[in-house]
Amino acid sequence: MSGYFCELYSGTKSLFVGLGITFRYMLKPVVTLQYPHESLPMSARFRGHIELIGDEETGAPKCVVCGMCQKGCPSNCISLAGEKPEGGKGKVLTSYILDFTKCSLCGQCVESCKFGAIRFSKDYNLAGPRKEAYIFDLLKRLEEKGR
Amino acid sequence: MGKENLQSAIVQFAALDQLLALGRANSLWPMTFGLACCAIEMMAAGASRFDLARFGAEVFRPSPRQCDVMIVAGTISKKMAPAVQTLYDQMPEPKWVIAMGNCAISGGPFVFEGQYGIVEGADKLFPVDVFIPGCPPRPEALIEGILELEEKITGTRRWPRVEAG
Amino acid sequence: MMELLEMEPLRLLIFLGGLIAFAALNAAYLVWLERKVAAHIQCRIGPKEVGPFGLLQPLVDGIKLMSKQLLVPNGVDPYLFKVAPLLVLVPAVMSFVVIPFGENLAARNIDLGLLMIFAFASVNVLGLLLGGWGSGNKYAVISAARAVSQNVAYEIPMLITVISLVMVTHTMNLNEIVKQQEGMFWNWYIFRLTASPLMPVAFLIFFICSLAETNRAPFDLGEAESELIAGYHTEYSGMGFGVFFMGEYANMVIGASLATVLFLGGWQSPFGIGSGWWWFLLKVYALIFCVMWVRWTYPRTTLWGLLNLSWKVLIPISLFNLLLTGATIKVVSYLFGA
Amino acid sequence: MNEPDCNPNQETFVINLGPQHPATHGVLRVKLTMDGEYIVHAEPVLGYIHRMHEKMGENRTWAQFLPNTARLDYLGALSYNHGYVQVVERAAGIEVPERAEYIRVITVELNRIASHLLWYGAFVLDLGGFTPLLYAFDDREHVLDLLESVTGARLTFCYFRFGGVYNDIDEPFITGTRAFIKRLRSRLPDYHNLVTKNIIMIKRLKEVGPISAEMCRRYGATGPVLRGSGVCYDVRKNEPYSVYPELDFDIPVYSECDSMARYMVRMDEIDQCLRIIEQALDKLPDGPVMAEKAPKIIKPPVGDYYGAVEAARGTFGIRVVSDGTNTPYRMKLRSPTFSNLSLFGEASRGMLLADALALMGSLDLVIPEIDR
Amino acid sequence: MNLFNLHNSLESYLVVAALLFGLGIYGLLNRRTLIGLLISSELLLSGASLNFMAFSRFLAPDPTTGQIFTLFIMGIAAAEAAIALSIIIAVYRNYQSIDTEDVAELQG
Amino acid sequence: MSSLFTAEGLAGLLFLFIVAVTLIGGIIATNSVRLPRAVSGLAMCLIGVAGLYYFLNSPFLAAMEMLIYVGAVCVTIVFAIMLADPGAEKRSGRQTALSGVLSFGVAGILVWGLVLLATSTMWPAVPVKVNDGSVTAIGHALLTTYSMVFELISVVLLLAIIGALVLARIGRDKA
Repeated sequence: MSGYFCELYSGTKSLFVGLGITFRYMLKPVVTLQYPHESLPMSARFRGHIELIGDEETGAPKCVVCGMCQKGCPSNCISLAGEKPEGGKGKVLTSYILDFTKCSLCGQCVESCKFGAIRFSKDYNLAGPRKEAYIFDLLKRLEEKGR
Repeated sequence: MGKENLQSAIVQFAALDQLLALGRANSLWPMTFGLACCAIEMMAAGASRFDLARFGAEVFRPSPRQCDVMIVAGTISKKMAPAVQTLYDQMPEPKWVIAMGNCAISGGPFVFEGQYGIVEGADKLFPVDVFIPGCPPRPEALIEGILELEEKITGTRRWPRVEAG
Repeated sequence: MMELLEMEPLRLLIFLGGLIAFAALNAAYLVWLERKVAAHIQCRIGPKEVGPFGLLQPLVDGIKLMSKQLLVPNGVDPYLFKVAPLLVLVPAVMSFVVIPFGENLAARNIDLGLLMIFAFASVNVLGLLLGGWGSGNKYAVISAARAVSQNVAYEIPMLITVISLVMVTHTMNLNEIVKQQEGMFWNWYIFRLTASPLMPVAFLIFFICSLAETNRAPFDLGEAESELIAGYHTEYSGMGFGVFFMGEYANMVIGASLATVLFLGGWQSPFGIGSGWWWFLLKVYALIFCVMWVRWTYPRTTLWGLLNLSWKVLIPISLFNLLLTGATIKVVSYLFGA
Repeated sequence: MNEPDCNPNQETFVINLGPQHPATHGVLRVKLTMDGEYIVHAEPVLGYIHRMHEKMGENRTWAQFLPNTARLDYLGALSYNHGYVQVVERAAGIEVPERAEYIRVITVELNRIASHLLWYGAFVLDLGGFTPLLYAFDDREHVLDLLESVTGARLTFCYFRFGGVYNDIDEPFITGTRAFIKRLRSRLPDYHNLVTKNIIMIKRLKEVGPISAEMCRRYGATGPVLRGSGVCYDVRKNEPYSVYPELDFDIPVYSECDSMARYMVRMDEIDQCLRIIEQALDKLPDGPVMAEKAPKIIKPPVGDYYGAVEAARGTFGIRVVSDGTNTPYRMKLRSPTFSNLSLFGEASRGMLLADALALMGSLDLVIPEIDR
Repeated sequence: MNLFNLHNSLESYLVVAALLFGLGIYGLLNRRTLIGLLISSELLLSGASLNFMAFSRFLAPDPTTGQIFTLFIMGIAAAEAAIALSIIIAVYRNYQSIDTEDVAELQG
Repeated sequence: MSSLFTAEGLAGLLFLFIVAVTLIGGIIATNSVRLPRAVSGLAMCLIGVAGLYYFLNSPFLAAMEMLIYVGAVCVTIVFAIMLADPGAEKRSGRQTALSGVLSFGVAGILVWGLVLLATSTMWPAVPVKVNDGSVTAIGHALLTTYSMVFELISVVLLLAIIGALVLARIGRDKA
């Protein structure tokens, strides 16, 4: 019998303690980040889709079309092509297509690039009505950015 | 895309249509339905930090009958595909679909030659209105997707666009 | 001869319209309130972007629900399926008829008002049961069965508590009961320890039972989301679901109003001056806030836990309270009485 | 699993829990044969999120399999990274610098906290309490912020490499982690007062869903499930790996065998994780984070290799067979929740539906890891 | 007779009661399941109660008598329903049916 | 007919409505093949009867009717339907037609007789009432004149509870 009342007492007490905690939290300031009105800066290492790095002076991509990124990619999302210009040495990038819809953001491509030609972008809020929009032509994006 | 199977009303009242669109756009109730990794980010979007509730979209209904939008968050395997299809069919019109994450868009990292287990994209099963790429996308991207859907329903965007950077 | 019709039919109609509007508006804004309370308990903001403070959110939800396709799935009993939401909503609205919002603000001042409310509340159960059964969905059936066994179990301690209160008030007229609690707040029945030393406990029992009767957490077994999807309204879409929702919130208001009338002095001001309907609404909404607060704090009980609570805790205590009340009345009337 | 005794007089009916159901945390389907509210027979049906991980392992190079490990158990991805990286390192004979190992331990334990916090929230959500979920998520966001600042991802981390880690941790991370430890320590009492001591919770968990140590052994259950049944087994202690031997921590063990015991094990583990992180931060040596001699293309010698780590849900074992080329010949993953789920059928027999869901929640299931 | 004054005459109540009673008899004879029979018998009882109420309102010198009778009928009906339902469930457990045709083991 | 818009007329209209509800409910209850519908018909009919009690100056009985019949008896019946799950009522052709006509005939004759009796009898004039039939009066009567019956019925109820428990238990063990 005393056990019954003990349990009744401690049980009721625990319920009121719980109410107290939620009430305390109710008076605390909200932690919400109101996204479209305010947004977090992405950390330096945030991994968005990859993008090409342009040469600081010319704006041309640093990529030398070695194809390591393409080879290293687990999901075959990168396809790039280059051609050898007349008289120049080394290849010049003519197209760099990234199928972001298959990417798993593992970073193998960035890691395997010995020339520092690609990096992660900070595009963290992509959304749109067409899935084709996420097959990026990185070369074009680089040119647009340069402008 | 999702509107294609909506019958057009015989009498069209432009103002009323707009009101309805506003009503629908601002009260998008998603389904409690997660497939894989992205579902966790979906939960995170509903949690305190990002708070999907601000747009009236936090009412996660477990029953497809009461949902407006299905957020396909994760890989659809071939075994799961009929179930997902059923859920879509069970939702009452008007309904929308958001494909969240790369798996739901195209099968994502699980596509390889000779793969036998997954459906390569939710749009193979039913019309998808908004795609959110990422593996998984950040919660902000999901919010962006909801806003994108609202824009699609009402035709205008009420919120500022956020430039990534 | 009919008291009911001694006044003009017009007034009746106005009251009816007013009550329905009140019930609908109440449901809409209680949902908004609930979402806000939940959000702030969880350190969030809650609905905000639709209208100032998200005040238009219920409106928008209403528009959406109304414009949603009404599905009558295969395998349901179409008549029961359609009737059930009404069976939940109509009795709830009818119960508003006898609730005294202010001194002269009851649609009907019926001598048996208290009994009326319980009579109508019992119909509510039937609505849930038929809705669950009519859906032809296993989850809905289980949920309906749960909701009913819970309702039946909690009606007993609730009625016993109310009976012990009626022994004190000598009337079942809600307006009379409120009038008896005039004056300072210690005249409220919850603090009237001379009537029964267990009055606050009785209030607590009443509150718990009204939570259970309205299927609110932690007793929301009928809608246990993690177990039974959405419970008895799993198959309802659009306004069918909306009507269920309205009925649920209307029931919540009735539960809170009843607790206010019986224990918290109805429209009486706690300081003896300035009584009026505002006090009534204030108390009702404070109670409803408590209901929401409880909901967002606790996990759900199980069916056994719930029945154990009813049979092993609430019923013995309320029976003891009944005895004690009777004894107190006798002793008091013997000591000071006629 | 044997069929139920089919008694025609029994008024049983079958309900499907899932594949889409709020309580199954994903796409598990459980076929329940019910007698009223009691479960007569429960049969988990798997394969709804089979993503061919093992097959993919055989199709990709050793390094290309890395992102897959994060998608096995997306809540505790780093442990899986760790397990895979470790076994390949052992196979290929790569020495990992000490700093890298410490960083691994710190991030893995942070990840374990995140996983347990999410489990805590989801478990209470299964029992009908919504608010604790969001409190847990609030704390979890802090962990994710920290991890994102190092790994660049919030969930499916791909951070460890053969021979070390992708990049070094920096000073803001260390101070941030210390601040987080302080914050979580101050919030844990609230968790306990709100949930652990709540009478409703106690009533729902005490003596519900008993799983004996013997049953655990039969089904090969590991992790908190096993430790909640009174068996002190933890790979970190029993088969020490990485730098765990140098750190001082306890393995929480409860012998009540019920859901409450499993709950308490995980809650205590959060405490221990905090301890481990604190010590590891103190002891963090200087040095490189990547082995200098790590080859670019891994070709482990022919052989059969097995490695195990303690993931958030139990022992994650990985067996690889190498034929000396740059792709694994065979890859077999031993995922802990698969074994933990297997005992659900037996353990839930005769239980109430609500209790069975409490039991299921206490097993802490992540479905993609079961189906692989 | 004024159509809108029916509620003040004894006969109208008696007719309604008779109709309810008739419906109950019809159901009792026509129904094939035990639950159907139970429902019909409830109708029968309601008809009887209504008669009591009407007489006590219009004819009896003490208007409480009829009401108390009706109250007792309600009490008995509730008890009857409980018993009948447990019988029905027991029958269902043994015969897998609540059809009166199937439950004929005791037939002579 | 001009009195429709007065209070009296409205009451008359309401009365007709309630009678309609009662009878339609009764017809659904006896004729519906699906038992859940039959129960909802019964509930409708009983709500109508409660309304009639209200017209008979007894709001107390009306409330009790709702509380006991609609709230308890109907709910119990629906419960039984759920537990037994009989589906639609089976009817075999010939027997049904015959039994339908026969039982309709029997019931028709009964109703005809009763109605005839009710309408043709010259009911005596209303005597002087000894009390107003209010709840207080009922309470007094229950605890004085009818106290024995009152006690007895509580015994009956207790027995019914025990009996129901025992019966349900026995069936359960056997299964």
